[in-house]
Amino acid sequence: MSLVHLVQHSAGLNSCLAHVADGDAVLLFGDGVHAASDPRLAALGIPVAAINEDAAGRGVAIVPPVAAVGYDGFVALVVEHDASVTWS
Amino acid sequence: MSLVHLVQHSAGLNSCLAHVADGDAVLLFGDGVHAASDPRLAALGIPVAAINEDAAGRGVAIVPPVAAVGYDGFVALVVEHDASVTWS
Amino acid sequence: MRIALLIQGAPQGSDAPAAALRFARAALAAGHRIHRAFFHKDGVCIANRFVSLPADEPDVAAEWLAFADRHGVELTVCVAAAARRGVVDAGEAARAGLEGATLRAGFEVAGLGQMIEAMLEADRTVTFGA
Amino acid sequence: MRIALLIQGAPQGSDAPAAALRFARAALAAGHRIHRAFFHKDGVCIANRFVSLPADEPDVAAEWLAFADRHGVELTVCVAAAARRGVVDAGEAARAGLEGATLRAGFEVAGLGQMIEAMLEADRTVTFGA
Amino acid sequence: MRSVLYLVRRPPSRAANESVEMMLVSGVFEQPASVLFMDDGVRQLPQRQDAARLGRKDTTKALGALATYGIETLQVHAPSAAARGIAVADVGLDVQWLDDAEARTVLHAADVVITD
Amino acid sequence: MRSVLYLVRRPPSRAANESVEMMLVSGVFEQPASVLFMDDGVRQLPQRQDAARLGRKDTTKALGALATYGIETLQVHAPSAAARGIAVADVGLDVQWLDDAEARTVLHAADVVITD
Repeated sequence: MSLVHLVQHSAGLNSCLAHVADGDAVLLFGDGVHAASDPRLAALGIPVAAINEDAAGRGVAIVPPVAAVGYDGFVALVVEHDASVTWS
Repeated sequence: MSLVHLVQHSAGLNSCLAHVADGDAVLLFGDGVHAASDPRLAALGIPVAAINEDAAGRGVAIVPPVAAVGYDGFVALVVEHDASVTWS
Repeated sequence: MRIALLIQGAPQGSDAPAAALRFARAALAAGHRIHRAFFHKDGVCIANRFVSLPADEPDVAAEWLAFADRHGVELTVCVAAAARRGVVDAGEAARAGLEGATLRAGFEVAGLGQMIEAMLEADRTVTFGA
Repeated sequence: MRIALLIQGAPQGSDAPAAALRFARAALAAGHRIHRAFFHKDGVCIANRFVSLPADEPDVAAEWLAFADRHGVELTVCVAAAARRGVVDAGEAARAGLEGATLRAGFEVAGLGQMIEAMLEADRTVTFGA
Repeated sequence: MRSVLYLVRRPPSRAANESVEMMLVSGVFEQPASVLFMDDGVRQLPQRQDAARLGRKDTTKALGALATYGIETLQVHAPSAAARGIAVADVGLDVQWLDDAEARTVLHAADVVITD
Repeated sequence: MRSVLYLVRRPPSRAANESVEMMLVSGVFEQPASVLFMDDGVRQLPQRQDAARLGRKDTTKALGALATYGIETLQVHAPSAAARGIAVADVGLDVQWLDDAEARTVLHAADVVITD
């Protein structure tokens, strides 16, 4: 089954990265957006997104390969994948 | 002035280590005792202690160079140094 | 889809309840349904009616209540977690030998079984951590 | 020596109040004095009188109160942090338009100035974080 | 019935005990449920803990009760344990040790994943 | 009068704003006070933040008020900022940038160190 990995704190990214699989996606939200510039995201091979309002609220820039999405994108990712895992 | 570094969470040790000076001491308490086996403590060159009841409560062993102390030792370290910094 | 939300962080210590609310709004806008919003651990602190915020600080609890009222979403706080944090209805308070109540109107207390049921019935469950 | 304590963690979410109490006991045993124990941020949650714990869970608030009573230590919670978390005395509640009070007897609410004063007067100040 | 995986990533604490409460209720519902300890969550496993000295309930006792409530599959992410110096002999509970690939499989097999 | 150093190590949050409240009161007492941002605490400094969108007060505004209250020395642990991609240009406040050795000196110069 496919998972969307919801990274709520930047420290959660470390664990998340070891457990992703093909078909998964990663979403950075809340303090998780601080991980948006992590170089490991580029090599991940699965889609990575970050919530733009959470990033703007923290003065964080979202740059490719991370896609900027709204909470509608958050909902879409949850719906499109079989389950979600929160890494807080 | 001398400082006693009170490491309350094991993650706090990273920052603590970069800021110790001669005459300082390090005390691991609470969840900080999980850092008791960190190999960097041996090379620190200042005294390092951990609270034995906090370690026992978490199933953590205190081994040299870390000294096992009680809360009386915590008080003594606070009194003997000019100030304390909590790394939580 | 029916989506259940598990919220574990308090309004003061965490962005969890605010983020969960933004998620819930977006879910409804996309035609989904919030099956239940369940507050556990420190998350129950949202339901303390004695909370009094400075005028320039947003009241996430009030925003959740307005949303729930408008869209018929149930806001449930874990009875055990709430009791540990001083959030009790009159019945719980009386059982503990106390007079009064601290639960804010619009929130209901219930056991963890309600969350398990919601999880079983919903198509998706999303955790908002502390 | 006079030692001031700043406690920022809640009993449910942190070991801070329990660790601070063990420290305070040891300090007195060694002939020192606890100048004040000041609860800030989530630490104020210790003073909610509606907290109701299962019988097998220790009541850190009660232990702090017994200690403070026996040794004449003042337990102060930050009034602003407490209001945000629903911990209010009757006066604070009335000002917010609420009837009742949630502050546990034995704790007093005061402004942050009390902590600054304690810090200035004490020989040592120890922070117990969240 | 939808299966649930409880992912435990935090060290022992009062809040950790509340996660165990949720697992117990999950078991009452006869929901297929399992637990995976990872990261600092593996610190909940050593049986030598003496939590009463810290003024809180012993999590390991509650974890030991899980099997009675129908949650028999306790799994440990072995690399997390190794990184924290926790060995097989330290863990009194009946657990399965998983490597990275196995943990990934377990994580992707549940209908619902609840984190702590 | 005993000097105090406020050591800020956590990212912006409501609790971070409560630390700033304490600094403001400290200033009222005319206590010699300074602030050192380190680790994730440096995340409080970028001025582009739009915290209202997150449903909380903007910490940077309160930090900007510190000087008015007599706390004029805001210091940043430069290695912490660099590790998080925060540059001098991102910080609108008037701050001093410290290297490891300078931060160590500042930390050891205060009579009291309060952490967040």
